[in-house]
Amino acid sequence: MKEQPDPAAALTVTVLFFAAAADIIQRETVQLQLHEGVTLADLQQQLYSRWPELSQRLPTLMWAVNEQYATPQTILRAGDQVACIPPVSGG
Amino acid sequence: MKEQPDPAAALTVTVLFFAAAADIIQRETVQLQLHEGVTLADLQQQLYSRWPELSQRLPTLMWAVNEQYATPQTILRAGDQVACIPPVSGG
Amino acid sequence: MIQLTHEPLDHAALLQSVSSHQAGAALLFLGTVREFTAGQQTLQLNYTAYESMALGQLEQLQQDALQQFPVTAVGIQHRLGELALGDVSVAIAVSSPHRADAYECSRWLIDTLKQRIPIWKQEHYADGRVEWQHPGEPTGQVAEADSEPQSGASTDGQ
Amino acid sequence: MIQLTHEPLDHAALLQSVSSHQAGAALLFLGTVREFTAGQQTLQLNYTAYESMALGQLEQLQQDALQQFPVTAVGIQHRLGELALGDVSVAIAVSSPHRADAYECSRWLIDTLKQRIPIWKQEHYADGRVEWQHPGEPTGQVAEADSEPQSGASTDGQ
Repeated sequence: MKEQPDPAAALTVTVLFFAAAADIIQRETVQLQLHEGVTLADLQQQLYSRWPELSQRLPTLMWAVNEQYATPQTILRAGDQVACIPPVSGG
Repeated sequence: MKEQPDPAAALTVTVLFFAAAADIIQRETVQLQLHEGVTLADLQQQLYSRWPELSQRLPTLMWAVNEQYATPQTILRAGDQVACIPPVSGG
Repeated sequence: MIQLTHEPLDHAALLQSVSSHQAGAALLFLGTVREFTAGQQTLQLNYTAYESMALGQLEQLQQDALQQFPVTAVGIQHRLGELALGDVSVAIAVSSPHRADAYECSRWLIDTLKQRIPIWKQEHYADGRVEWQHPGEPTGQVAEADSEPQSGASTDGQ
Repeated sequence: MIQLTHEPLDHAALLQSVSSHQAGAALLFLGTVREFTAGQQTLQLNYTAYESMALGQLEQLQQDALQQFPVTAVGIQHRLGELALGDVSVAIAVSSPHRADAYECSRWLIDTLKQRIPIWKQEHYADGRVEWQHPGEPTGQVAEADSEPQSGASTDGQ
Protein backbone atom coordinates (compact mmCIF):
# COMPACT_ATOMS: atom_id res chain seq x y z
CA MET A 1 0.00 0.00 0.00
CA LYS A 2 1.34 3.34 -1.08
CA GLU A 3 -1.31 5.51 0.51
CA GLN A 4 0.13 8.89 1.46
CA PRO A 5 -1.23 10.52 4.63
CA ASP A 6 -1.17 14.00 3.11
CA PRO A 7 -4.84 15.16 3.23
CA ALA A 8 -4.11 17.85 0.62
CA ALA A 9 -3.51 15.01 -1.85
CA ALA A 10 -6.89 13.34 -1.21
CA LEU A 11 -8.96 12.44 -4.25
CA THR A 12 -12.56 11.46 -4.74
CA VAL A 13 -13.43 8.48 -6.92
CA THR A 14 -16.91 7.36 -7.89
CA VAL A 15 -17.57 3.62 -8.17
CA LEU A 16 -20.54 2.36 -10.19
CA PHE A 17 -22.21 -1.00 -9.53
CA PHE A 18 -24.40 -2.91 -11.96
CA ALA A 19 -26.75 -5.86 -12.07
CA ALA A 20 -26.03 -8.47 -9.36
CA ALA A 21 -23.23 -6.35 -7.87
CA ALA A 22 -25.67 -3.49 -7.29
CA ASP A 23 -28.18 -5.93 -5.79
CA ILE A 24 -25.60 -7.32 -3.38
CA ILE A 25 -24.44 -3.97 -1.97
CA GLN A 26 -27.93 -2.49 -2.42
CA ARG A 27 -26.74 0.64 -4.14
CA GLU A 28 -25.54 1.67 -7.59
CA THR A 29 -22.94 4.28 -6.64
CA VAL A 30 -20.27 4.58 -3.95
CA GLN A 31 -18.07 7.62 -3.43
CA LEU A 32 -14.64 6.89 -1.97
CA GLN A 33 -12.03 9.28 -0.56
CA LEU A 34 -8.63 7.97 -1.56
CA HIS A 35 -5.06 9.25 -1.61
CA GLU A 36 -2.74 10.06 -4.49
CA GLY A 37 -1.00 7.01 -5.87
CA VAL A 38 -3.69 4.52 -4.89
CA THR A 39 -4.33 1.69 -7.36
CA LEU A 40 -7.49 -0.04 -8.52
CA ALA A 41 -6.36 -3.05 -6.44
CA ASP A 42 -6.34 -0.88 -3.29
CA LEU A 43 -9.86 0.35 -4.08
CA GLN A 44 -11.05 -3.22 -4.65
CA GLN A 45 -9.67 -4.25 -1.23
CA GLN A 46 -11.57 -1.43 0.44
CA LEU A 47 -14.80 -2.52 -1.22
CA TYR A 48 -14.27 -6.24 -0.51
CA SER A 49 -13.59 -5.42 3.18
CA ARG A 50 -16.81 -3.46 3.41
CA TRP A 51 -18.93 -5.97 1.38
CA PRO A 52 -17.28 -9.42 1.63
CA GLU A 53 -20.21 -11.03 -0.20
CA LEU A 54 -19.27 -9.08 -3.32
CA SER A 55 -16.24 -11.23 -4.06
CA GLN A 56 -17.79 -14.33 -2.52
CA ARG A 57 -20.83 -14.29 -4.77
CA LEU A 58 -19.14 -12.83 -7.82
CA PRO A 59 -15.64 -14.33 -7.92
CA THR A 60 -14.96 -13.20 -11.49
CA LEU A 61 -15.75 -9.48 -11.39
CA MET A 62 -14.19 -7.23 -14.01
CA TRP A 63 -13.38 -3.58 -13.44
CA ALA A 64 -13.32 -0.50 -15.62
CA VAL A 65 -11.76 2.94 -15.13
CA ASN A 66 -13.30 5.73 -17.19
CA GLU A 67 -15.22 3.26 -19.34
CA GLN A 68 -12.21 1.12 -20.26
CA TYR A 69 -11.47 -2.29 -18.78
CA ALA A 70 -8.57 -1.83 -16.36
CA THR A 71 -5.98 -3.97 -14.59
CA PRO A 72 -5.54 -3.92 -10.80
CA GLN A 73 -2.26 -1.99 -11.26
CA THR A 74 -4.06 1.06 -12.69
CA ILE A 75 -3.32 4.19 -10.64
CA LEU A 76 -6.43 6.20 -9.88
CA ARG A 77 -6.76 9.96 -10.44
CA ALA A 78 -9.12 12.56 -9.03
CA GLY A 79 -12.50 12.37 -10.72
CA ASP A 80 -12.00 8.88 -12.11
CA GLN A 81 -15.13 6.85 -12.66
CA VAL A 82 -14.57 3.25 -11.61
CA ALA A 83 -17.08 0.54 -12.47
CA CYS A 84 -17.57 -2.87 -10.91
CA ILE A 85 -18.67 -5.18 -13.74
CA PRO A 86 -20.17 -8.61 -13.06
CA PRO A 87 -19.81 -11.15 -15.88
CA VAL A 88 -21.70 -9.64 -18.79
CA SER A 89 -24.69 -11.35 -20.38
CA GLY A 90 -25.76 -9.17 -23.29
CA GLY A 91 -26.77 -10.48 -26.67
CA MET B 1 -28.27 -50.25 -77.14
CA LYS B 2 -31.55 -51.96 -76.42
CA GLU B 3 -33.68 -50.13 -78.99
CA GLN B 4 -36.54 -52.27 -80.15
CA PRO B 5 -37.58 -51.90 -83.79
CA ASP B 6 -41.29 -52.27 -82.99
CA PRO B 7 -42.85 -48.96 -84.12
CA ALA B 8 -45.90 -49.65 -81.96
CA ALA B 9 -43.66 -49.21 -78.94
CA ALA B 10 -42.44 -45.75 -79.98
CA LEU B 11 -42.52 -43.02 -77.38
CA THR B 12 -42.17 -39.26 -77.49
CA VAL B 13 -39.89 -37.49 -75.01
CA THR B 14 -39.49 -33.75 -74.61
CA VAL B 15 -36.01 -32.43 -73.78
CA LEU B 16 -35.62 -28.95 -72.25
CA PHE B 17 -32.45 -26.88 -72.64
CA PHE B 18 -31.41 -23.98 -70.43
CA ALA B 19 -28.90 -21.15 -70.29
CA ALA B 20 -25.71 -21.88 -72.25
CA ALA B 21 -27.05 -25.23 -73.46
CA ALA B 22 -30.03 -23.49 -75.07
CA ASP B 23 -27.70 -20.89 -76.62
CA ILE B 24 -25.49 -23.61 -78.12
CA ILE B 25 -28.27 -25.56 -79.82
CA GLN B 26 -30.27 -22.37 -80.42
CA ARG B 27 -33.51 -23.76 -79.10
CA GLU B 28 -35.07 -24.45 -75.72
CA THR B 29 -37.04 -27.60 -76.52
CA VAL B 30 -36.40 -30.72 -78.59
CA GLN B 31 -38.94 -33.50 -79.20
CA LEU B 32 -37.44 -36.94 -79.73
CA GLN B 33 -39.09 -40.14 -80.98
CA LEU B 34 -37.58 -43.04 -79.05
CA HIS B 35 -38.33 -46.69 -78.47
CA GLU B 36 -39.41 -48.56 -75.36
CA GLY B 37 -36.54 -49.48 -73.11
CA VAL B 38 -34.30 -46.60 -74.17
CA THR B 39 -32.20 -45.05 -71.41
CA LEU B 40 -31.20 -41.48 -70.65
CA ALA B 41 -27.69 -42.43 -71.85
CA ASP B 42 -29.12 -43.38 -75.26
CA LEU B 43 -30.94 -40.06 -75.48
CA GLN B 44 -27.76 -38.19 -74.55
CA GLN B 45 -25.86 -39.96 -77.33
CA GLN B 46 -28.49 -38.92 -79.88
CA LEU B 47 -28.22 -35.30 -78.76
CA TYR B 48 -24.42 -35.28 -78.66
CA SER B 49 -24.33 -36.76 -82.20
CA ARG B 50 -26.59 -34.02 -83.46
CA TRP B 51 -24.87 -31.18 -81.51
CA PRO B 52 -21.27 -32.20 -80.77
CA GLU B 53 -20.50 -28.75 -79.37
CA LEU B 54 -22.92 -29.43 -76.51
CA SER B 55 -20.58 -31.87 -74.76
CA GLN B 56 -17.48 -30.09 -76.00
CA ARG B 57 -18.40 -26.73 -74.52
CA LEU B 58 -20.24 -28.07 -71.48
CA PRO B 59 -18.36 -31.20 -70.36
CA THR B 60 -20.12 -31.40 -66.99
CA LEU B 61 -23.79 -31.30 -67.94
CA MET B 62 -26.33 -32.72 -65.49
CA TRP B 63 -29.63 -34.26 -66.53
CA ALA B 64 -33.07 -34.46 -64.99
CA VAL B 65 -36.07 -36.64 -65.74
CA ASN B 66 -39.42 -35.27 -64.64
CA GLU B 67 -37.74 -32.57 -62.50
CA GLN B 68 -35.48 -34.96 -60.58
CA TYR B 69 -31.75 -35.36 -61.22
CA ALA B 70 -31.30 -38.68 -62.99
CA THR B 71 -28.50 -41.14 -63.77
CA PRO B 72 -27.68 -42.27 -67.34
CA GLN B 73 -29.20 -45.70 -66.55
CA THR B 74 -32.68 -44.22 -66.11
CA ILE B 75 -35.18 -45.85 -68.48
CA LEU B 76 -37.38 -43.35 -70.26
CA ARG B 77 -41.17 -43.58 -70.48
CA ALA B 78 -43.70 -42.00 -72.83
CA GLY B 79 -44.33 -38.37 -71.91
CA ASP B 80 -41.20 -37.99 -69.80
CA GLN B 81 -39.79 -34.52 -69.54
CA VAL B 82 -36.00 -34.64 -69.77
CA ALA B 83 -33.89 -31.56 -68.98
CA CYS B 84 -30.31 -30.78 -69.97
CA ILE B 85 -28.85 -28.80 -67.06
CA PRO B 86 -25.58 -26.86 -67.42
CA PRO B 87 -23.67 -26.26 -64.19
CA VAL B 88 -26.01 -24.16 -62.05
CA SER B 89 -25.08 -20.68 -60.85
CA GLY B 90 -27.94 -19.48 -58.67
CA GLY B 91 -27.51 -17.68 -55.38
CA MET C 1 -41.77 -19.88 -47.05
CA ILE C 2 -40.29 -20.99 -50.36
CA GLN C 3 -40.50 -18.46 -53.17
CA LEU C 4 -39.20 -18.09 -56.72
CA THR C 5 -40.21 -14.75 -58.16
CA HIS C 6 -39.46 -12.07 -60.73
CA GLU C 7 -40.40 -9.36 -58.19
CA PRO C 8 -38.02 -7.78 -55.66
CA LEU C 9 -37.69 -10.12 -52.66
CA ASP C 10 -39.65 -9.25 -49.53
CA HIS C 11 -36.94 -10.56 -47.21
CA ALA C 12 -38.50 -8.84 -44.20
CA ALA C 13 -41.51 -11.14 -44.64
CA LEU C 14 -39.17 -14.10 -45.01
CA LEU C 15 -37.39 -13.25 -41.75
CA GLN C 16 -40.74 -12.76 -40.03
CA SER C 17 -41.89 -16.17 -41.29
CA VAL C 18 -39.17 -17.99 -39.30
CA SER C 19 -39.67 -16.14 -36.01
CA SER C 20 -40.70 -18.34 -33.10
CA HIS C 21 -40.78 -18.37 -29.31
CA GLN C 22 -38.70 -21.55 -29.56
CA ALA C 23 -35.88 -19.66 -31.27
CA GLY C 24 -33.08 -17.75 -29.57
CA ALA C 25 -31.48 -16.77 -32.86
CA ALA C 26 -32.54 -15.86 -36.37
CA LEU C 27 -30.18 -15.40 -39.29
CA LEU C 28 -30.99 -13.75 -42.63
CA PHE C 29 -28.55 -14.22 -45.50
CA LEU C 30 -28.82 -12.01 -48.58
CA GLY C 31 -26.91 -12.52 -51.82
CA THR C 32 -26.55 -9.15 -53.56
CA VAL C 33 -25.28 -8.06 -56.95
CA ARG C 34 -21.67 -6.90 -56.60
CA GLU C 35 -20.09 -4.41 -58.96
CA PHE C 36 -16.52 -5.68 -59.23
CA THR C 37 -15.24 -9.26 -59.41
CA ALA C 38 -11.57 -9.87 -60.12
CA GLY C 39 -11.33 -6.43 -61.69
CA GLN C 40 -14.29 -6.95 -64.02
CA GLN C 41 -17.19 -4.51 -63.74
CA THR C 42 -20.71 -5.92 -63.73
CA LEU C 43 -23.61 -3.75 -64.91
CA GLN C 44 -26.47 -6.17 -64.31
CA LEU C 45 -27.32 -9.83 -63.94
CA ASN C 46 -30.02 -11.90 -65.52
CA TYR C 47 -31.25 -14.96 -63.65
CA THR C 48 -33.16 -17.73 -65.39
CA ALA C 49 -34.40 -21.05 -64.00
CA TYR C 50 -36.00 -24.37 -64.76
CA GLU C 51 -38.76 -22.94 -62.63
CA SER C 52 -40.91 -25.92 -61.74
CA MET C 53 -37.90 -28.09 -60.90
CA ALA C 54 -36.15 -25.27 -59.04
CA LEU C 55 -39.20 -24.75 -56.85
CA GLY C 56 -39.40 -28.46 -56.05
CA GLN C 57 -35.67 -28.60 -55.33
CA LEU C 58 -35.93 -25.57 -53.03
CA GLU C 59 -38.70 -27.29 -51.09
CA GLN C 60 -36.54 -30.41 -50.86
CA LEU C 61 -33.63 -28.29 -49.65
CA GLN C 62 -35.82 -26.82 -46.91
CA GLN C 63 -36.88 -30.29 -45.77
CA ASP C 64 -33.29 -31.56 -45.83
CA ALA C 65 -32.15 -28.63 -43.68
CA LEU C 66 -34.91 -29.23 -41.12
CA GLN C 67 -33.87 -32.88 -40.90
CA GLN C 68 -30.11 -32.34 -40.75
CA PHE C 69 -29.88 -29.38 -38.35
CA PRO C 70 -31.54 -28.64 -34.98
CA VAL C 71 -33.26 -25.56 -36.34
CA THR C 72 -36.76 -24.22 -35.78
CA ALA C 73 -37.69 -22.90 -39.22
CA VAL C 74 -36.16 -22.33 -42.66
CA GLY C 75 -37.27 -20.10 -45.55
CA ILE C 76 -35.75 -19.43 -48.97
CA GLN C 77 -36.49 -16.84 -51.67
CA HIS C 78 -34.78 -16.55 -55.06
CA ARG C 79 -35.31 -13.80 -57.58
CA LEU C 80 -35.34 -14.27 -61.36
CA GLY C 81 -35.02 -11.85 -64.26
CA GLU C 82 -32.90 -8.71 -64.55
CA LEU C 83 -31.13 -7.50 -61.42
CA ALA C 84 -29.22 -4.25 -60.98
CA LEU C 85 -26.21 -3.57 -58.74
CA GLY C 86 -27.13 -3.95 -55.08
CA ASP C 87 -30.29 -5.94 -55.79
CA VAL C 88 -30.94 -9.02 -53.67
CA SER C 89 -30.84 -12.25 -55.69
CA VAL C 90 -31.34 -14.76 -52.90
CA ALA C 91 -32.56 -14.60 -49.28
CA ILE C 92 -32.26 -17.42 -46.75
CA ALA C 93 -33.73 -17.20 -43.24
CA VAL C 94 -33.09 -19.70 -40.45
CA SER C 95 -34.17 -19.67 -36.81
CA SER C 96 -32.89 -21.99 -34.10
CA PRO C 97 -32.79 -22.34 -30.32
CA HIS C 98 -28.99 -21.89 -30.32
CA ARG C 99 -27.14 -19.58 -32.67
CA ALA C 100 -24.36 -21.94 -33.79
CA ASP C 101 -26.96 -24.12 -35.50
CA ALA C 102 -28.47 -21.17 -37.38
CA TYR C 103 -25.04 -20.20 -38.74
CA GLU C 104 -24.18 -23.74 -39.80
CA CYS C 105 -27.56 -24.40 -41.38
CA SER C 106 -27.56 -21.06 -43.23
CA ARG C 107 -24.11 -21.72 -44.73
CA TRP C 108 -25.09 -25.23 -45.71
CA LEU C 109 -28.23 -23.90 -47.39
CA ILE C 110 -26.52 -21.29 -49.53
CA ASP C 111 -23.65 -23.66 -50.41
CA THR C 112 -26.05 -26.45 -51.38
CA LEU C 113 -28.42 -24.11 -53.22
CA LYS C 114 -25.51 -23.03 -55.39
CA GLN C 115 -24.71 -26.66 -56.22
CA ARG C 116 -28.15 -28.11 -56.64
CA ILE C 117 -30.88 -25.69 -57.73
CA PRO C 118 -31.36 -25.29 -61.53
CA ILE C 119 -30.93 -21.52 -61.72
CA TRP C 120 -28.45 -19.75 -64.00
CA LYS C 121 -26.89 -16.35 -63.83
CA GLN C 122 -25.92 -14.34 -66.89
CA GLU C 123 -23.41 -11.53 -66.33
CA HIS C 124 -23.64 -8.29 -68.28
CA TYR C 125 -20.20 -6.69 -68.05
CA ALA C 126 -19.31 -3.04 -68.53
CA ASP C 127 -17.12 -3.97 -71.52
CA GLY C 128 -20.17 -5.32 -73.35
CA ARG C 129 -19.63 -9.03 -72.79
CA VAL C 130 -22.62 -11.15 -71.82
CA GLU C 131 -21.71 -14.46 -70.21
CA TRP C 132 -23.40 -17.33 -68.48
CA GLN C 133 -21.77 -18.21 -65.18
CA HIS C 134 -20.96 -21.90 -65.10
CA PRO C 135 -18.91 -22.79 -62.04
CA GLY C 136 -16.35 -25.42 -62.89
CA GLU C 137 -16.52 -24.82 -66.63
CA PRO C 138 -14.01 -22.77 -68.61
CA THR C 139 -15.46 -19.28 -69.00
CA GLY C 140 -15.68 -17.15 -72.10
CA GLN C 141 -16.63 -20.05 -74.35
CA VAL C 142 -20.29 -19.57 -74.72
CA ALA C 143 -21.25 -16.02 -75.51
CA GLU C 144 -17.80 -14.97 -76.68
CA ALA C 145 -14.59 -16.28 -78.16
CA ASP C 146 -12.11 -17.75 -75.71
CA SER C 147 -10.25 -14.52 -75.05
CA GLU C 148 -11.66 -13.97 -71.57
CA PRO C 149 -9.91 -14.51 -68.26
CA GLN C 150 -11.39 -16.83 -65.63
CA SER C 151 -14.07 -14.93 -63.79
CA GLY C 152 -15.99 -15.63 -60.61
CA ALA C 153 -19.63 -14.85 -60.14
CA SER C 154 -20.55 -11.29 -59.18
CA THR C 155 -22.72 -12.19 -56.21
CA ASP C 156 -21.25 -13.91 -53.17
CA GLY C 157 -19.31 -16.65 -54.93
CA GLN C 158 -16.23 -18.37 -53.50
CA MET D 1 -24.78 2.17 -37.31
CA ILE D 2 -24.20 1.53 -33.61
CA GLN D 3 -27.27 1.80 -31.42
CA LEU D 4 -28.22 1.12 -27.80
CA THR D 5 -31.89 1.78 -27.26
CA HIS D 6 -34.93 1.05 -25.11
CA GLU D 7 -37.13 1.02 -28.22
CA PRO D 8 -37.81 -2.00 -30.45
CA LEU D 9 -34.87 -2.45 -32.82
CA ASP D 10 -35.29 -1.26 -36.40
CA HIS D 11 -33.18 -4.08 -37.81
CA ALA D 12 -34.42 -3.42 -41.36
CA ALA D 13 -32.68 -0.04 -41.15
CA LEU D 14 -29.57 -1.73 -39.76
CA LEU D 15 -29.48 -4.17 -42.66
CA GLN D 16 -30.04 -1.33 -45.11
CA SER D 17 -27.14 0.59 -43.54
CA VAL D 18 -24.60 -2.09 -44.53
CA SER D 19 -25.78 -2.51 -48.14
CA SER D 20 -23.15 -1.67 -50.74
CA HIS D 21 -22.33 -2.27 -54.40
CA GLN D 22 -19.02 -3.68 -53.15
CA ALA D 23 -20.85 -6.44 -51.25
CA GLY D 24 -21.96 -9.77 -52.65
CA ALA D 25 -23.39 -10.91 -49.31
CA ALA D 26 -25.17 -9.40 -46.32
CA LEU D 27 -25.91 -11.24 -43.11
CA LEU D 28 -28.32 -10.14 -40.38
CA PHE D 29 -28.15 -11.91 -37.02
CA LEU D 30 -30.98 -11.46 -34.52
CA GLY D 31 -30.92 -12.62 -30.91
CA THR D 32 -34.50 -13.25 -29.79
CA VAL D 33 -36.12 -14.06 -26.44
CA ARG D 34 -36.67 -17.80 -26.24
CA GLU D 35 -39.37 -19.34 -24.08
CA PHE D 36 -37.72 -22.55 -22.84
CA THR D 37 -34.14 -23.14 -21.75
CA ALA D 38 -33.20 -26.47 -20.19
CA GLY D 39 -36.83 -26.99 -19.27
CA GLN D 40 -37.23 -23.62 -17.56
CA GLN D 41 -39.90 -21.27 -18.87
CA THR D 42 -39.02 -17.62 -19.36
CA LEU D 43 -41.75 -14.97 -19.24
CA GLN D 44 -39.67 -11.89 -19.98
CA LEU D 45 -36.15 -10.51 -19.86
CA ASN D 46 -34.84 -7.25 -18.53
CA TYR D 47 -31.63 -5.87 -20.05
CA THR D 48 -29.59 -3.23 -18.27
CA ALA D 49 -26.25 -1.71 -19.27
CA TYR D 50 -23.41 0.57 -18.28
CA GLU D 51 -24.71 2.60 -21.17
CA SER D 52 -21.92 5.04 -21.93
CA MET D 53 -19.24 2.34 -21.71
CA ALA D 54 -21.34 -0.18 -23.64
CA LEU D 55 -21.80 2.29 -26.48
CA GLY D 56 -18.05 2.99 -26.60
CA GLN D 57 -17.27 -0.73 -26.49
CA LEU D 58 -19.74 -1.44 -29.30
CA GLU D 59 -18.03 1.22 -31.43
CA GLN D 60 -14.69 -0.38 -30.65
CA LEU D 61 -16.10 -3.79 -31.56
CA GLN D 62 -17.23 -2.41 -34.93
CA GLN D 63 -13.76 -0.99 -35.61
CA ASP D 64 -12.06 -4.24 -34.57
CA ALA D 65 -14.29 -6.23 -36.92
CA LEU D 66 -13.54 -3.92 -39.86
CA GLN D 67 -9.81 -4.34 -39.19
CA GLN D 68 -9.83 -8.11 -38.64
CA PHE D 69 -12.13 -9.27 -41.43
CA PRO D 70 -12.36 -8.41 -45.14
CA VAL D 71 -15.86 -7.02 -44.75
CA THR D 72 -17.50 -3.96 -46.28
CA ALA D 73 -19.64 -2.66 -43.41
CA VAL D 74 -20.72 -3.62 -39.89
CA GLY D 75 -23.63 -2.42 -37.75
CA ILE D 76 -24.81 -3.38 -34.26
CA GLN D 77 -27.99 -2.64 -32.30
CA HIS D 78 -28.75 -3.74 -28.74
CA ARG D 79 -32.02 -3.24 -26.95
CA LEU D 80 -32.37 -2.45 -23.23
CA GLY D 81 -35.29 -2.66 -20.80
CA GLU D 82 -38.09 -5.19 -20.65
CA LEU D 83 -38.38 -7.68 -23.51
CA ALA D 84 -41.17 -10.17 -24.11
CA LEU D 85 -40.96 -13.60 -25.75
CA GLY D 86 -39.93 -13.30 -29.39
CA ASP D 87 -38.58 -9.77 -29.02
CA VAL D 88 -35.24 -9.00 -30.62
CA SER D 89 -32.52 -8.17 -28.09
CA VAL D 90 -29.57 -7.75 -30.41
CA ALA D 91 -29.12 -7.25 -34.16
CA ILE D 92 -25.82 -7.52 -36.02
CA ALA D 93 -25.48 -6.77 -39.74
CA VAL D 94 -22.39 -7.47 -41.83
CA SER D 95 -21.80 -7.09 -45.56
CA SER D 96 -18.79 -8.40 -47.48
CA PRO D 97 -17.64 -9.11 -51.02
CA HIS D 98 -17.56 -12.88 -50.30
CA ARG D 99 -20.04 -14.65 -48.08
CA ALA D 100 -17.63 -16.74 -45.98
CA ASP D 101 -16.23 -13.53 -44.49
CA ALA D 102 -19.69 -12.23 -43.55
CA TYR D 103 -20.46 -15.48 -41.69
CA GLU D 104 -17.14 -15.51 -39.84
CA CYS D 105 -17.30 -11.84 -38.93
CA SER D 106 -20.91 -12.09 -37.76
CA ARG D 107 -20.13 -15.03 -35.47
CA TRP D 108 -17.07 -13.29 -34.09
CA LEU D 109 -19.14 -10.17 -33.37
CA ILE D 110 -21.89 -11.91 -31.44
CA ASP D 111 -19.40 -14.12 -29.56
CA THR D 112 -17.23 -11.14 -28.63
CA LEU D 113 -20.20 -8.92 -27.80
CA LYS D 114 -21.31 -11.53 -25.28
CA GLN D 115 -17.88 -11.52 -23.67
CA ARG D 116 -17.03 -7.86 -23.72
CA ILE D 117 -19.95 -5.44 -23.70
CA PRO D 118 -21.21 -4.36 -20.24
CA ILE D 119 -24.84 -5.38 -20.65
CA TRP D 120 -26.71 -7.68 -18.25
CA LYS D 121 -29.77 -9.82 -18.71
CA GLN D 122 -32.22 -10.55 -15.91
CA GLU D 123 -34.48 -13.56 -16.43
CA HIS D 124 -38.06 -13.55 -15.19
CA TYR D 125 -39.11 -17.19 -14.98
CA ALA D 126 -42.63 -18.60 -14.99
CA ASP D 127 -42.07 -20.01 -11.50
CA GLY D 128 -41.55 -16.50 -10.13
CA ARG D 129 -37.77 -16.49 -9.88
CA VAL D 130 -35.90 -13.40 -11.06
CA GLU D 131 -32.24 -14.01 -11.82
CA TRP D 132 -29.29 -12.18 -13.34
CA GLN D 133 -27.54 -14.22 -15.99
CA HIS D 134 -23.83 -14.37 -15.22
CA PRO D 135 -22.08 -16.74 -17.59
CA GLY D 136 -19.33 -18.63 -15.80
CA GLU D 137 -20.72 -17.91 -12.35
CA PRO D 138 -22.74 -20.39 -10.32
CA THR D 139 -26.41 -19.54 -10.86
CA GLY D 140 -29.12 -19.17 -8.29
CA GLN D 141 -26.90 -17.36 -5.82
CA VAL D 142 -27.92 -13.81 -6.33
CA ALA D 143 -31.63 -13.33 -6.39
CA GLU D 144 -32.48 -16.64 -4.75
CA ALA D 145 -31.10 -19.29 -2.46
CA ASP D 146 -28.88 -21.92 -4.04
CA SER D 147 -31.66 -24.34 -4.85
CA GLU D 148 -31.62 -23.71 -8.59
CA PRO D 149 -30.17 -25.91 -11.31
CA GLN D 150 -27.59 -24.53 -13.73
CA SER D 151 -29.39 -22.55 -16.36
CA GLY D 152 -28.32 -21.11 -19.68
CA ALA D 153 -29.46 -17.80 -21.00
CA SER D 154 -32.82 -17.70 -22.74
CA THR D 155 -31.62 -15.99 -25.87
CA ASP D 156 -29.11 -17.66 -28.16
CA GLY D 157 -26.62 -18.78 -25.52
CA GLN D 158 -24.00 -21.50 -26.01
